[in-house]
Amino acid sequence: MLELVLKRLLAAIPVMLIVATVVFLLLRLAPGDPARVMAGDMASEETIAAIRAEMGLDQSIATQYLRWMGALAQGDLGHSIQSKLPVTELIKTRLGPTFALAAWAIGLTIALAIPLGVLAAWRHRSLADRGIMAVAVLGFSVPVFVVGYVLILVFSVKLNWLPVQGYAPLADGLAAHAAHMLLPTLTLSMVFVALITRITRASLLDVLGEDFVRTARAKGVTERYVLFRHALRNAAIPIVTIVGVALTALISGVVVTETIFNIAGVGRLIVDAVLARDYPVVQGTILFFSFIYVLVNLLIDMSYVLLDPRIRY
Amino acid sequence: MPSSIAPSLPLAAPPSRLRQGASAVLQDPVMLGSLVLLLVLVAISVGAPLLAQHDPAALTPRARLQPSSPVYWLGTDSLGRDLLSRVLYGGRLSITLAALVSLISVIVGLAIGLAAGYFRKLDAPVMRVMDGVMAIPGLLLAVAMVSLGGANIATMVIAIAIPEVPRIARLVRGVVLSVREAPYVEASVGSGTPTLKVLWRHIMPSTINPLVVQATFVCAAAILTEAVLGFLGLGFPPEIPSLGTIISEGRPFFQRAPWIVLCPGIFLALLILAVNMFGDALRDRLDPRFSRKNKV
Amino acid sequence: QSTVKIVFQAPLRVLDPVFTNAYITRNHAYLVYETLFALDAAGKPQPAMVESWKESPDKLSVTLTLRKGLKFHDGTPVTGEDVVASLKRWSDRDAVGQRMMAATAKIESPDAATVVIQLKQPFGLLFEALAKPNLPAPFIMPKRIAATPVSQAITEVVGSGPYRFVAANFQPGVKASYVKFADYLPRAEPSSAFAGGKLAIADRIELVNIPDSQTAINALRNGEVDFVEDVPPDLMPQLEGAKNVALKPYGKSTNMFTMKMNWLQPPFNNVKVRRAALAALNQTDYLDAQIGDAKLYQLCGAVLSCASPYASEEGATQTKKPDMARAKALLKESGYDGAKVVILHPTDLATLGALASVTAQALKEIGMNVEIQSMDWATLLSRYSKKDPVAQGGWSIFQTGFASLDLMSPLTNPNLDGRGETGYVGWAKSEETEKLRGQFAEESDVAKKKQIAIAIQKLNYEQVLFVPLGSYSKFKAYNPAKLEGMTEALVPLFWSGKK
Amino acid sequence: MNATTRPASTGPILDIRHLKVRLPGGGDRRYAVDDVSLTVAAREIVCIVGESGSGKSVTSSAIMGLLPKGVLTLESGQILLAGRDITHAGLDTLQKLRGDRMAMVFQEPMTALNPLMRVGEQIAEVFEFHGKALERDAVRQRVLALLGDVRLPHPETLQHAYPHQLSGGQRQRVMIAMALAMEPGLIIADEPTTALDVTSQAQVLRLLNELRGRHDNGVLFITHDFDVVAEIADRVVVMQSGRIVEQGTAAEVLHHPQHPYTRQLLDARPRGDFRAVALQTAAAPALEVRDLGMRFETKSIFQSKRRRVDALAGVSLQLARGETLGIVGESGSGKTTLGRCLARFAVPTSGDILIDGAPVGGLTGAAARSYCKRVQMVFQDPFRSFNPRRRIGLTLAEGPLNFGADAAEVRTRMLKMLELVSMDPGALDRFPHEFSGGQRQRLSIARALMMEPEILIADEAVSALDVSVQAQILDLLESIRERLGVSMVFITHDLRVAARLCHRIAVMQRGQVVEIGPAQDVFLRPASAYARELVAAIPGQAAAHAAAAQSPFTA
Ligand SMILES: Nc1ncnc2c1ncn2[C@@H]1O[C@H](COP(=O)(O)OP(=O)(O)OP(=O)(O)O)[C@@H](O)[C@H]1O
Ligand SMILES: Nc1ncnc2c1ncn2[C@@H]1O[C@H](COP(=O)(O)OP(=O)(O)OP(=O)(O)O)[C@@H](O)[C@H]1O
Ligand SMILES: [Mg+2]
Ligand SMILES: [Mg+2]
Ligand code: NI
Repeated sequence: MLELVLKRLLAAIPVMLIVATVVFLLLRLAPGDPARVMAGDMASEETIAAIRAEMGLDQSIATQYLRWMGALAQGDLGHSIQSKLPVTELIKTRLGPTFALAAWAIGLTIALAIPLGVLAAWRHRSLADRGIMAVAVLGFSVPVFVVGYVLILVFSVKLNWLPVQGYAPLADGLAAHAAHMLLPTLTLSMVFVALITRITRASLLDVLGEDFVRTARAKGVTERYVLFRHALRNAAIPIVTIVGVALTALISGVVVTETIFNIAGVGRLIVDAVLARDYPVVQGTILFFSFIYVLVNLLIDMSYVLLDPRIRY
Repeated sequence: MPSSIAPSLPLAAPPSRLRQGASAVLQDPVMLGSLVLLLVLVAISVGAPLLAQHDPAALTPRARLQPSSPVYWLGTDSLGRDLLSRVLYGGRLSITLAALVSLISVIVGLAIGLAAGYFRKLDAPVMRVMDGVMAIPGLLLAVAMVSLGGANIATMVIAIAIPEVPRIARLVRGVVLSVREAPYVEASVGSGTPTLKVLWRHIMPSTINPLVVQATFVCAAAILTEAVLGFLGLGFPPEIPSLGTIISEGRPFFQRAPWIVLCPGIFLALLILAVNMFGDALRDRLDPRFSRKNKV
Repeated sequence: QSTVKIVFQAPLRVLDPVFTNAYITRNHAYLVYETLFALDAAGKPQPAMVESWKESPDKLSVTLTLRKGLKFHDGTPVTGEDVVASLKRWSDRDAVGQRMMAATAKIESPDAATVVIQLKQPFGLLFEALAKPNLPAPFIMPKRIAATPVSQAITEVVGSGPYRFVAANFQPGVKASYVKFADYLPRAEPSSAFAGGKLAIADRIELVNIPDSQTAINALRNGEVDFVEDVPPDLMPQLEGAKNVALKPYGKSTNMFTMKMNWLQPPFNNVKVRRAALAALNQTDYLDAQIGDAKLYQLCGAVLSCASPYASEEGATQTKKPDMARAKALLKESGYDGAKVVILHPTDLATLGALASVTAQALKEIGMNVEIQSMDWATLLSRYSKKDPVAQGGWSIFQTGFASLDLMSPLTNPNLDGRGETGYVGWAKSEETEKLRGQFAEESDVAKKKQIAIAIQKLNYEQVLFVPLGSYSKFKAYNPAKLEGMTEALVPLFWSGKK
Repeated sequence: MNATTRPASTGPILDIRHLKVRLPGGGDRRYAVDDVSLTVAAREIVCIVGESGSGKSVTSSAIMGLLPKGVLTLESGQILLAGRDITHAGLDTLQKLRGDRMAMVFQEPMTALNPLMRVGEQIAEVFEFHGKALERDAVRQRVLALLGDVRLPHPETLQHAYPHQLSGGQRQRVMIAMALAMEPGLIIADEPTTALDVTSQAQVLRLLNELRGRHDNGVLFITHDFDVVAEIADRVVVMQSGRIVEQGTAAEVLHHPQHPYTRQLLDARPRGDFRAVALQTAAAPALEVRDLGMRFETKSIFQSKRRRVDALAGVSLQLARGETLGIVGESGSGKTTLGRCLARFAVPTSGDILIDGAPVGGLTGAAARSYCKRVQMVFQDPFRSFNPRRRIGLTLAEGPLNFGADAAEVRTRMLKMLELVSMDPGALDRFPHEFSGGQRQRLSIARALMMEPEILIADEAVSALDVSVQAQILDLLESIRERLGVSMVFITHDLRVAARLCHRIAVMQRGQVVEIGPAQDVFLRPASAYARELVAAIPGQAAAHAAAAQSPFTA
């Protein structure tokens, strides 16, 4: 296992290099010029040229790439073009809110989706099953920004129970933190609850027909244990995969939630940076993401081995 | 005495898959219902040019945000465009988008996932590349692609499909890992089945269940991702309405003119509902352990 | 300790008010910096950091004496050296500044309290230039900072204004905070727009960026923030009747939509096609589509915006019902051959989203071959600087919005730039216009200035350098309990005139 | 189990009255179980024998209330457990009874164990639900004791193994241990010894016997092995096509059968005669195994949970062309592993396998494919060797079609094969889970034969078949061997079957071949201690003692 972890972490390096290169190229392919974005729409061409020279953007792409890689090799992600702050610093300050949001959302998702999915599979084709599935379908057919908007309208503006926007770190107290997180979490997790409920149901249905489930029942194991101990674990691989994938989708997909609820997280950081062509920030953030993804996927793969002793790599 | 217990099944040749499929659809009310709904939605979208009484791009700024009226059946949007026509055309675009995105991402993801899961040597390199691809945000792709290819459907499809591919590949690979050692796979290999066929016949079917769920999700996600791109300002150009852009454009008017969000929203929900119900019914059909249940 | 939380329309990232002309940086700069002179509510320059000034009889030498006791936020006193360095940096960048420098022999500081400006030729706009309210503005900062080359954005914020920037709390694009500057000495005069006494309205100002306007409005209604800079017209109905929220325009015609055509490429390199297009346009459509509420917008054909003292409707046709027949005839006469018209459409700026569609519809109606190309603003900015034909990534029509402040003077109004390829995008080449602008700069008589302005406007509609697409009033919304009595100006200013 | 908690009842432990279980459309017949009535009294062992597919397993599932929902439906009849009607008992009631008052050993232990749970945990689970008072330590002790009772080697490490790491017989014994855990009033054992070697089998039978002596258990024992019946049955029930055709005391049924089907069955019992005609030893062996070794190491973070098994240790043998080599031996001695290595399903950790003198390990591409065609395996676990999502017809046809056979021809061959293994042609359109255990085993043989292999490796290929079908299949294999010169590796625990079919026999123990030689020598003059033990443990010995003179195998 340890060997697997080490190998994977080593393998992460080329992945991140490739990602870095692709992102670098994509960014240069995308038209747009940080100098122009910064200087505004009335700056003269000479000014723009001067700024570009100042930022080193007038050099050839190859030179820029090599310079960036060189800095990267020393662990330097560079500085934001716009704010001049170190990219690591920017990511660090933005990470907390995003992780909090993702953690809440994943927590809520698992707490809701798995029991619901199990129930739906267990009562296959019953009213409960159909009901849960219908709600799940609705769950992913309503755009996040509409959900968020309606939630704010009801709970914050009309009822005045919860704040409209902003983020309070845990340090501000659990109550404040939870109050700020509740609506964004609901908004963000809806889609994932729907997805994971459905995948749980689908893969559980696959398993419930197996003989060992019958054996468990023959032992007099209660249904709850049959479902959660025997069936769910055998159905776990797709579920875990989707949870992992959802986690990655979630980290990059929080943008809308962060925008609506004005949470200064990494999602927003990257969107803003893309829109402003703040190259070092985009590159750095994506590198960081790819590292996270490698980690998350490593965890998923490790959980495969733990979940299913038959799996070998 | 039920008559269906024929002494034996016809031996001449098993009924063709098509026929089997068709009869399965007709027997299952859920499947039939969802298929009909899906077809109706597709039909009215495909028939948009015939059904729409207005040009979906024609603005009448003075007639903005009007509620339903004999002229504008579903009212107008914030630029005074006919909502009905826009929803119809938008449905067409969104359905195409969803279909293409899910098709492309499922096919590519499935192929990659099968290969990575089955061939031990490929697993590590392929999955690492997938990890990397996953990290590239769709937004950046959209910006880059739009600038390279213009804001058109091909660009959108690719920009939305690319990040979905590794997700599907992962899912498929996970399932493959857990079935590749199954005795029936061994048995098939042992009877000389070429690897591709083993993958296709014995391994791929086990991935169908989660795949159907994921694919219907991708379908919905494609439409919504496009909407989100619209929300962030990277959607289609204004003359090309899509359900997503209609919804995101209508959001500021949700209190004043809720129909702008609701109409495409309902269309979208019905569409996704139909796809999902059909997917669910299909998977029940595909699984022999359930398919025989209701037959007597 | 009173704290005011404000929401500006964009995220604050670039702090340098000379480097960029972004409105958000301007808003930020007004909290922190001051200029030598400042415009009052009537648009007239008044002394701000300057105590008194003397003009030599030939008007070629101006001696400025700084107010006593002025201090920068880092504690150092404001000196003439600082002023000289600041003016120098500003004039490297700003068009008006460049004109001023062109007329200037030298600027020097004989002693700490004095600055002398030696002109080579009369420059009627000297005080207006020193009071220039829009960016790049001649804000005064310490010499060590002003010494930074203008191609490099400064990151250290040290001004002499009523609020001190708290660098430690700055998170680019997220939040910033300002505290009342204890050593600030307000002038004795009553406050009037940018000029006069500035009494900080709060001990602390916290700037939060809320990217979604809807959320900003909701936060204001919920009492989470106290000030929202820009309320989109479509969201205003939500605030009407809301408790503890005041909604107020910055003034009349504070902003304007504009259209630029590309003079270098077909079809708009042909003045007749430009005229035909102009004839097809109709401001009401733009304003209805983009603003919606007729109470909030004004038809305005003035090239210097209707907020300008020189405003006039001379020559404008687009404010009336368009004469499509005439437009078609003009187009025919021009010999238009169906060349493709590419309209640039920014997807991420909702405030401009509808313009492209309206233009496209009008031009299609007269038979032009129109294509809208959508892209994000950053792409658009790079794209619009391309002079190539449309087939090679060029463009035909670019539309945007301006604050009237930027348009009020023929000198600062970039749309009236007639320098051709070296000028503002669209690359209109009009020597007559340039000549008139030169005259305007030198002229100090108001009546004559007005005449020149009207001549410029006429010329504009003849040659179609740009097309004003209508003005509207920008609205701010705030918590009256905290912010009543804020000084009124076209820009949000967080001080009041009296206690 | 505590005697005071058991309701004092004088009536039978199990009483089934007129049970009818409906089959879904497309099945063999309308009712899987048709009007079955039987009783099992306390301290009684009732054996059900009968045709494969006659409804034995369905009857037992019905008792447990475990018929697959919506597929097989209990149409009428009554099931009473210790006098209490449980035909339509609720889930709660059933949960309390299952495992505690009635337990079942399922026919196919391969699929009946949860693949993701260590076997020890699976047994311990029974106590979790029925022996709540038990301390954790006590549970552990009980689990180890149970594993020891069923003669599993090294219970301390074996309890940490996952099912897939165990041999067929080991899994079966785990199943048995699980059923015996609470020493329930009714034990239903569905062919519990099919994968067990005779010594293990004897131990299991002894265990059941003891149990009913200690507690007043009743046992319903499904088997097709008449020696087992003779040894343990008090009463015998004979089933055919879902009906009971005869029942009575063991002595009555075995010695004075009334029904023709019973007589037919008794006649078909393997006699243990050596039928294989000696071979002309050919020059080159078809297959040769040299010093084969296979070691399994299971990894775990905990030292105590690690297991290292030498499933094969230095196995060498040769298979001549047209020869049938029987492999018998202890359960877990590496028989299946050897078979899998021969069929290239497993890669041995040391040693060589040579086909026609060429090493098998290095085969690639076309050579590997042709090897597939020449060597076919019948799996010990037929259920899982069929793709659950494919109809049987497709699975049967797959192999020949792979090698370019004509579809129509394949179809006729399939029909012929089904006939040979006495299955209905309708089977082609059904899915694997819709068959009985024996039916699947026959289908598995049919699949291997469809390929017309040169070498057939049959792993417990006839263990789940009733004797008449078994006899038929053995005849079939014999005729194929004779006609086509097929070489066979025949893995079995049934020594009588081995004797009947094989030229030579290899006896395996703990991964080694302890004895190899002509069938007669091995059985009549066993050289090694283990072989002697094996022969002595053949069930039905007591009854057959007198006749032992000419052959130890005749009942
Ligand atoms: N799930 C099912 N669907 C359809 N038919 C079934 C199903 N399970 C069993 N059958 C059929 O029911 C009949 C009885 O099966 P059962 O398993 O009871 O046989 P059995 O007596 O146990 O045979 P064997 O000795 O081969 O195990 C068989 O014809 C079988 O094909
Ligand atoms: N995948 C595996 N991992 C670990 N151990 C294994 C594995 N497969 C088999 N074994 C062990 O190898 C030994 C031999 O197993 P094998 O299946 O060859 O026995 P067998 O002779 O076929 O027994 P049976 O008659 O019970 O089927 C057993 O002790 C078993 O526990
Ligand atoms: Mg059976
Ligand atoms: Mg075995
Ligand atoms: Ni007891």
